[in-house]
Amino acid sequence: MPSRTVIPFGPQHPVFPEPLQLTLTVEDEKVVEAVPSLGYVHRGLEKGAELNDFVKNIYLAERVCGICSFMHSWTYCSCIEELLNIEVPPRAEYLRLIFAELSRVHSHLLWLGLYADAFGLESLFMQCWRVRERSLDMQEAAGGGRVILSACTIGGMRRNLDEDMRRAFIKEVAEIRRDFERLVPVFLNDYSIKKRTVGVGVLSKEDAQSLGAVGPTLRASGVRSDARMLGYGPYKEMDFEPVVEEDGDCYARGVVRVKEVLQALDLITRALERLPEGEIKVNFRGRLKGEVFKRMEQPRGEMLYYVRASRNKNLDRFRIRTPTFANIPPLLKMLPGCDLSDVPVITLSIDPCISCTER
Amino acid sequence: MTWNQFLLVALALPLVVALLNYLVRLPQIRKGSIIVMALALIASAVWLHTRVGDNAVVLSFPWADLTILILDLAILAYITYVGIERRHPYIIALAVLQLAGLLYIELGLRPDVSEVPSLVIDRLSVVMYLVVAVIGSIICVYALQYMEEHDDRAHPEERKGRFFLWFVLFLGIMNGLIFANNLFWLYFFWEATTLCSFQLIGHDDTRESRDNALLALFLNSIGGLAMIAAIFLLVNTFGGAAASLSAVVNSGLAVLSTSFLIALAFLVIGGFTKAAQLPFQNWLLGAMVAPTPVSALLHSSTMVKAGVYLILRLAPAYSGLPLSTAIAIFGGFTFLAASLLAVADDNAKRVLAYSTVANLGLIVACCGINTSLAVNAAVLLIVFHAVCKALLFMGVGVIEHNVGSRNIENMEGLAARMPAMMLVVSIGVFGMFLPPFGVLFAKWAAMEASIREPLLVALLVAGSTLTALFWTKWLGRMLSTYPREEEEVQPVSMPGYYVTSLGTLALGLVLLSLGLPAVVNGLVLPSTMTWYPPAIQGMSGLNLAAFSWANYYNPEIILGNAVVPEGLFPLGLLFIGLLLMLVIPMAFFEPEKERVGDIYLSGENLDEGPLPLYFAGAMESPSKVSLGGYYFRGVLNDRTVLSLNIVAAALMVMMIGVVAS
Amino acid sequence: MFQAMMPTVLKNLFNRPVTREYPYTYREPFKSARGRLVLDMRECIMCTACEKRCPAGAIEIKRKEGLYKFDPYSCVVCGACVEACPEKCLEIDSDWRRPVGEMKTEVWHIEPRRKKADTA
Amino acid sequence: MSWALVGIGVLGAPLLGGLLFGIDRKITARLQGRKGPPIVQPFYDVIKLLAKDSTYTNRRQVFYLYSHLLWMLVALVILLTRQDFLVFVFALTFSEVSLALAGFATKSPYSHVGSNRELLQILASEPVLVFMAFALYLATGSFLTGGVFLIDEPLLFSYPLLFLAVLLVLTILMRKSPFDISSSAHAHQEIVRGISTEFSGKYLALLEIAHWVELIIILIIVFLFWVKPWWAGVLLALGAYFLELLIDNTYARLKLGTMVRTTWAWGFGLSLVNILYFTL
Amino acid sequence: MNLVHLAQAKSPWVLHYDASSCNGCDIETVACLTPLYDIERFGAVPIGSPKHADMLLVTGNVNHKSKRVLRNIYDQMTEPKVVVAIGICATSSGVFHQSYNVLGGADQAVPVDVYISGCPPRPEAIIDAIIMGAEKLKKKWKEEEHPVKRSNQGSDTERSTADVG
Ligand code: SF4
Ligand code: SF4
Ligand code: SF4
Ligand code: SF4
Ligand code: SF4
Ligand code: SF4
Ligand code: SF4
Repeated sequence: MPSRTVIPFGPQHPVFPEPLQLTLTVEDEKVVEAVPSLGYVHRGLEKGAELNDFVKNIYLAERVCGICSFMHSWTYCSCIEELLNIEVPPRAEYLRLIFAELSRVHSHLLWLGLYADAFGLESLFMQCWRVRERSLDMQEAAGGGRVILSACTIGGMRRNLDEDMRRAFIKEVAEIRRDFERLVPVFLNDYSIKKRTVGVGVLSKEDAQSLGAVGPTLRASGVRSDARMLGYGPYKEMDFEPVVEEDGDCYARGVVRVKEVLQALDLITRALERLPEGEIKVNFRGRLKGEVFKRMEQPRGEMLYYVRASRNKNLDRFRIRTPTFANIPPLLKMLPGCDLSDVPVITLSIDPCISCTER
Repeated sequence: MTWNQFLLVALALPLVVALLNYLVRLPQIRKGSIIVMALALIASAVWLHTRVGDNAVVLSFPWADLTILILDLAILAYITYVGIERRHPYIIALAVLQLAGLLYIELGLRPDVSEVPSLVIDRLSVVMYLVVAVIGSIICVYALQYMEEHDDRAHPEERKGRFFLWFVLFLGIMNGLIFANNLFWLYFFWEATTLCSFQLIGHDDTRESRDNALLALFLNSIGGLAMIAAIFLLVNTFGGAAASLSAVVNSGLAVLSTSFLIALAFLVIGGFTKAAQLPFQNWLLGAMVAPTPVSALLHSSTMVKAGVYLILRLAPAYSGLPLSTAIAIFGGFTFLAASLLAVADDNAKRVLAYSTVANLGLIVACCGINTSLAVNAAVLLIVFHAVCKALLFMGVGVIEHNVGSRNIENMEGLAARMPAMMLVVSIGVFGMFLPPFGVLFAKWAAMEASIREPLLVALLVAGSTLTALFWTKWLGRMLSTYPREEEEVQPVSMPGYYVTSLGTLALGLVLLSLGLPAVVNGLVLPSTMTWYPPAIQGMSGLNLAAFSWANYYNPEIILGNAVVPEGLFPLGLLFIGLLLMLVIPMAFFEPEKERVGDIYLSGENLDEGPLPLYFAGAMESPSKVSLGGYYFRGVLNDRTVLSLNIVAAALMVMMIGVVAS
Repeated sequence: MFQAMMPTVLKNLFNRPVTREYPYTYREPFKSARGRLVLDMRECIMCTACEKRCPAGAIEIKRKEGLYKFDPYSCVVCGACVEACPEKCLEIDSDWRRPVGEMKTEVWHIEPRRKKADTA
Repeated sequence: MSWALVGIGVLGAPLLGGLLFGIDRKITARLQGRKGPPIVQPFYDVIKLLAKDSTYTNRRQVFYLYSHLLWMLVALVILLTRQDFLVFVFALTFSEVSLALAGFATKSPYSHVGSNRELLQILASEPVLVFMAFALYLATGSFLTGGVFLIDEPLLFSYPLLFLAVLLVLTILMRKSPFDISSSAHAHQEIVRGISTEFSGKYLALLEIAHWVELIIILIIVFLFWVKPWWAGVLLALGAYFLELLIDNTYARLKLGTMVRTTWAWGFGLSLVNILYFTL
Repeated sequence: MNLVHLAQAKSPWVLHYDASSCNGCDIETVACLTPLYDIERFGAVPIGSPKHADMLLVTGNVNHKSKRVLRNIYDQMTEPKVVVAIGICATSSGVFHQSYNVLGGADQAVPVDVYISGCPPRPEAIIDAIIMGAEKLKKKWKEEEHPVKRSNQGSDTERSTADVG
């Protein structure tokens, strides 16, 4: 009988910033079985939201996740806007896009750092986070918060961008790009990183589709799918083209995100340059009634919001399907057969975000 | 005591005790007779040690030559019978060939062996006799208790009688083997050990044990045939006077004829089969099915040691020849290959067996290096390996009876259940590969001597690191206990026979290592002095003789002040280390004042209370932490074994090729 | 590239570290940063608009007793109350709250006063 | 050398090692663009750990941990007194084996995996050190470390390839990336902190001190490649040390299998080629 | 034992556990390690095993599942140890106060020594908290026992408009 080791990998574990448990069964160091256990960060947010006034829920939605916080508030607000038939001013929509893509930049940089840490290259982690601080400063200067902005509200935005700041932002984005481009070759070409990621955790195109992967995880397996292609908000004016890689391994997932950072920086610059003049917020009134279903692309992939209301102030039902939730089955497909040392790399390669998964 | 009396004790006493036990199956008689015999053998060993000086004692018993021949034929006839009964064509063929060869030599060539001394007792024989008599006796005492617990289904008393018949006989035959000089005598004892081991391996009479006994018989018959071939070549070329071990050894380079060299190679190959070198290792691994005392005996002091003893004894004969280098490489390869295979095995006895093969390989390599240092290292290895392996096998036997398994994985946490066994096994394991114990000293000497052959260096380096891997892995499994396991588990108590035998050996190992200089100067150096006098040290001028007691424990040398040019094993310093290792934790560790902490399970421990080592897994279900050793089965599997065997076989063919050319 | 990281680390070694030496140096937060909520209750008319809008339940008003409780350790500094307050009693400051060993609630006893509407 | 000098060596080595670790952390920080901790930080850490409460999971764990430190010191003494290099390697191995046993002694999956990895690290690193002993003999005619002080030409000149192999295994001994697989200075490991996961308080301090001694031992090994003039060797050692830091900060941690394969193929290969070349 | 005190204040090894946060606080805590903030200046290094840690950084609300984990980690830390609650979720429960699965702040599971507000707190604030926690560490050294404070009811600061105005 081969001798097997059972390791409780998490919830408290240095490679996972968030609690997640994988019960790993390994033979020598080959993973034979991985059983996930979730629920450590379940807060009952959706139910809590149903108790609230729908305006307060903006703040709750922002705190589904501290990383792509802005995108949650945008999605939530646009759901309510659709229910109330509000036409959001174009400047507000552009600002939203800028903040959303800024979130993507900081989220991907954060992830690239954690990913570097997972394969033991601490100095790269430091550099990624160092670049990321610039994007956080932009968020704070314009939005008021480093990670949770509270900038989006129903009917538009709470914060505007004055002309000086707009120009400064264009310059700042260029500098982020310059700093980041120094790190790009490391992710793309470094010998030791390739050694750790190429061919590790391969997810075939068929598996990715049938198991319902989303976001960079899906796109790295060669599927051209991105909710931004739907053209919500100003994306329809941006000639958006998703980043797609073919190999489906950890390396490809890293490359997709590296390229998406560059793409997001482009989108921000373009949006800043085209930023229309005008109002940033419209007042609204009316009763909440009906149901709405929204898809938006978060850094980690496509997210679904479902809101139903019939009671004026409160929501009847509030449901979120988050990208990590969709990416866990593909993860469990990738783990068996890998080495123990690959577990952090593979797990992080889907960019797990537990707080939104468990809400 | 006279020599005849001594021989009565060494050879006849075991025979008598064996027969007594077979015929009278009373436990009291068994215990009494065997203990008396053990004491007598040990006493005779001490007597022998004091009696034999630098000059060998030569004893002739020409009147017994015919008896020996008849017994030889009887054994061969019996083996043929076994082959026929068990339908094993190879055994039949080998036995018949030997029979034919022997008859042809006796009747066709009619050698005149009257001038050949039957027995020669020199210092090397003394060392071997000490090993066989002392360790063998201790194993006998151990076996008394072990066989009480051993599961013999039907007719337990009869089976025990049969067991002790062969077991004790084995000792007596081994004693004969190490004294034999006349090649016909040697051949007889050689075949008799084969027979004894065949009977003992098959003792349990299960299908598996019968098959493995047959395998042992088959592979050892190859050795027997090689020996007959060697005798034939010698007698055919040089006449009857050449059928003498001492003549073969002493003729040295004087008779550089091809047939002499080929005969030498055949004798060495005979030694390889007994010493279970690759590709013949399988019989020794199969022999693991036998009751543990048999394994202990086979591994430590009898069977396999007979093989290396012969190769060692012949060392001066092939000194300086290409054959010597070939033997060294072959031994080094076996050392590496067996260590590698030991890593992949989870059966404790098989791991021990592989380790034996590896160490025998090292001894063979030393013989092949053939310098004073190397040959002395070989003798030292024979002594210390015997002590360690006897200790380890006996320890594993006790563990197996208590745990009910030989699997290393099942020995997990043994430290809590059987603390005394843990100590004994730890000493045995440490003795095998850690400073300052004797085996490591010998390995050190062997490595320093191996500098002559860079290729051999590589083999030894690789092999010795692997050694550390599998020993530590095993020890680690036994040490692994959960917090508070000791308080919760009732330690197992130990019968007196075990305490005596294991305790003596463990203590003996420590004392022998502590007194290494005495062992080196008193036993080892004299045993090789005849052929390797200290004045003509090998290429490496490293002089073991310089390492006296005074040197080892001299503070000046410990401090590195004295100029010793070649190498120095700072035994004193290492023993200080060992002592401190025992003292310091005791001095600084206050278990009462500190907290026993639960182990870290990522925050999901459930192990307070009745569920040690459980954690909350998926859906809050209690899941157990289990640990498994690493066996690298992905890399080391049957195909590895096969390819290693092929390489070994190729090396052996090349060896003969080297000789013939 | 074999070691793509090398230029970056060497550059770092020979440049000054980028570490902001907080707490030895202090970098002003951005003006718009939401650091903490500061209360100036002199103008408060106890209208409870702030309490109703607070998503974190950090404000508790007991009109009858004239009690206004604010728990800074529940406030998520969202600014909803600031936007709601008709009297501009509440303000968001860009500086942040310092850590404490014990959490304390701010309790204001508000003198009963007439509402602004009445004065007008 | 007298007992007093040996005593100074045994006490001084950990202090020097601790200081070097402090410098290591400072340089690492600077390589990452950070300011980093004060240079005496390792001493703060160890003093704090010594003062902290400790827990143990069983007695044997404690026993083998002491044994780890002790045999590390024995190895140091052997090296300092210029004795047999092969015996030094054995003592060092004993020390590492003790550490692995201390890890095995707890039934913790993390320590267990860590200990197994430690064993493979021994497997990967020991051969090259043994080869170095042979190289010493071939160059000086003696297995004693003292021999290198008697020859005029630095060992480095005759054994450049072996030196490379030694550098390769230094990464393992120093527990630096890419081979910091059994327990690393950085916490973010798949096996938490490997062997040391279950040590706390003063036991962790013992381990830290053993690492300090190990560092000094490692630097002495490098030093042996160029002992005359002595400052050349010191420079060589410090250079190698700095090189390891650079490598640590530019390499991802490689996997177990890669480590064993690399060190056996390259470490073994380079050493053997060099030794064969030297003997011919 | 001044040296010991100095060492204790200078070497807080931190263990971070996310009891159920939104990640905002976690990433700000991690940001403290990075070049711009670099808490290693104060000897603080992130550590994986609770047995090595001096300081437990808790982010997020305590919920039914994380309570046990948090308690377990805390128990495995050896004395002296301090707990720092980072962010509104960990001090009280912020916006999640009405969720059914949220029990409250970190002090629902373990005694908390330092609270830092903010949603999320800035890295500078977290640095403040870690320094404060490190100072508390040396005070705790060899204290006999740690009474488990289970309530977060400190005395209220009473203020009145009259005082200010
Ligand atoms: S709702 Fe989902 S998480 Fe909850 S118990 Fe059912 S299956 Fe499990
Ligand atoms: S809730 Fe929907 S997605 Fe989840 S298990 Fe049920 S059917 Fe499947
Ligand atoms: S994935 Fe989830 S937990 Fe992670 S940052 Fe996004 S929302 Fe937060
Ligand atoms: S995908 Fe992740 S980052 Fe985005 S909203 Fe969800 S949890 Fe937050
Ligand atoms: S800032 Fe937001 S959380 Fe704080 S008191 Fe005002 S409304 Fe409540
Ligand atoms: S909203 Fe303003 S005026 Fe009204 S109660 Fe609150 S603080 Fe007072
Ligand atoms: S305090 Fe705010 S940022 Fe921190 S975890 Fe809670 S909601 Fe997220």
